[in-house]
Amino acid sequence: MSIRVKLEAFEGPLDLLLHLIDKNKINIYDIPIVEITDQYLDYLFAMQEMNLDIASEFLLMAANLLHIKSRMLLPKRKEEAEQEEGEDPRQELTRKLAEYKKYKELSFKLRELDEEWSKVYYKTTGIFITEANNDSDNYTISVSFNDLRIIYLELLKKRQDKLNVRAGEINVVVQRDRVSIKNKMKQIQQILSTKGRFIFSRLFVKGKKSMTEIVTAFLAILILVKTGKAAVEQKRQFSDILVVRLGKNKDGSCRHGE
Amino acid sequence: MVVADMESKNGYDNLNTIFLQDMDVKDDDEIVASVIESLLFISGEPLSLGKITSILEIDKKRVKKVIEHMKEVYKDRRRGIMIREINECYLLCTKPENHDYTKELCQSGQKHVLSQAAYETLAIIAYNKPITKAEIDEIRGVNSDSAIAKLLERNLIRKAGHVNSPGKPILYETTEEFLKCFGFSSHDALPPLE
Amino acid sequence: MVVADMESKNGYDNLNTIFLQDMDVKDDDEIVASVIESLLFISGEPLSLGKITSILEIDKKRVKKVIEHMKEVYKDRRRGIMIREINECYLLCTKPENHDYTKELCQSGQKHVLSQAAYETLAIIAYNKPITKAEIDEIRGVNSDSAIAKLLERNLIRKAGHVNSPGKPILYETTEEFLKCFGFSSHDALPPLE
Repeated sequence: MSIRVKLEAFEGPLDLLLHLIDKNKINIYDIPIVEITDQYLDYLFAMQEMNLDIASEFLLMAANLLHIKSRMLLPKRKEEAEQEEGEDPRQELTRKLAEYKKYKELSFKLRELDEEWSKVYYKTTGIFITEANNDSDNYTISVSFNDLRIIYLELLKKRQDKLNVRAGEINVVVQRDRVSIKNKMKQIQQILSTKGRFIFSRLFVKGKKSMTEIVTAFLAILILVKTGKAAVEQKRQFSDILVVRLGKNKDGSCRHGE
Repeated sequence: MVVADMESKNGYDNLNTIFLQDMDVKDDDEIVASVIESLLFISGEPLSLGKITSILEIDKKRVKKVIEHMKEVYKDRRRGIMIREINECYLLCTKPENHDYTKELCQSGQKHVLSQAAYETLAIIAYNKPITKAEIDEIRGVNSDSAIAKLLERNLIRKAGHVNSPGKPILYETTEEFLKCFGFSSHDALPPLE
Repeated sequence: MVVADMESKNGYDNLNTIFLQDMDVKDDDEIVASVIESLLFISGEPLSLGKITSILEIDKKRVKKVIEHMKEVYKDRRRGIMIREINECYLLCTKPENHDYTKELCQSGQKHVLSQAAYETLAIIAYNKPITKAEIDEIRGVNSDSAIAKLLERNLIRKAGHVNSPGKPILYETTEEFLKCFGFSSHDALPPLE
């Protein structure tokens, strides 16, 4: 069983040869080619017996080993031996093995680095800044909360009576249903003094648009129109009524709407 | 394993020296600080005290103490980030005084801009939450539909139930994202109106 | 900027004290460090030296010097993040020694382990780029098709043109993702072969 696992684990013929060299504690630059070839073939036979698919590279290497072995065993002619001085038939194999061994070791190093650096995390999301709006709606400004506070205070000044100052009292505010013509007039005038004009239907809080309130507001506007403080425009029957300011501003100037 | 046999080589950011450090959170506040910085760095969302505590497996008081200390350390002007606290949640953000530079990185796509209408609406909700759209409209004197939609989309406000009255109008309130964007640690920390 | 006008109020995380600092990058390396930390913090991608330099409007040499100093400072064990350099680009990441804790925030899911064949192929490409598949096969003594496919899929290698010879074989080279995943600051930083 263990030999099978081993066989499947070899990356290729060079890997198998390196394993044999390592196992036999052989110097890669002086490979006992006969022994190594025999052992290599034993492995291939074992693979064959186990019906493992032997990659063609393994067979090619086997042929190569046998060729080297034959060259080593054949007696050389004298002049040939002189000519080939230093050119060992194993040389090419040794070079290949050394080269492969180098990268095999580097691959272990890479595996180690991969493992270590996978412990590092990078920031992906969560920028402190909100996204931009790409809509064309109005102009855009960049503000701090203090600006928001100022924006709010300005609104507050303009529309003081409209505000429930403390959070939590909302239910009381919403359910407030007491309306008088006088209050409504005051409210409408306030809106007119800041906005210059408004659409009648916008005067009401949707949830509490009671008949009393609509009637009261309508009466208030009629009085304002009658006293020359406001004018009403309606483009078509049943369309929204536009209420427009008439008369003087605080600074004495006179204008019609905005 | 083979890896263990590899000898030290130059050229890879001295990771090995870093690995030599022994890690024990149990008795070292410095390591607790280091881990908290790591956690806050990778967490996109504000990280709750509870979550930090459960990861570190030390008690809340100690985590809080270390974070308070870290906040002080971050004040060093060499630092470009700081810890923000929002409702017992923590997150890292850039220092506002570097805005002139950071904004250049965040140009298209990430600028901090809303319409005037949206800011007005946001201010009203922040000071009057929970509040209905009708009331917002009333204060602003104009319809705030699109501003509210924008703020909801940006997660700066959220629905906070209904008023128990005809039509059941929706109530709105500001979110933690709002606190985060405007630099508050809780809703109680809003600047007083007057 | 609007922010500068903020008067002192409680509740904004002592933002005001920070604003009191005078900002002038021109003559203060501490502020340069702070801005760089801010920039690296917001940038998801590795930030190039050129980009940092153009935002700060100071010279490259000074930016590099400050970053080198920052790298040293980040080694403090109280710090949970560090600066990585990849091809003259910089980015922040968590310290690996905090992994036991950071991994709990990052559902890393399946481990993306490569095969031995893939590591061998990667090593060969890293040291011989650009290189053809035939040359890789020659060194490994075996076909490397599936290893190359896997590495391409992981974006660790990429095609780098063709050899101008019959069949126009494709050349492969390692990517920046390779540098990032394996902790190298540049291709020159690979450990020497012998």
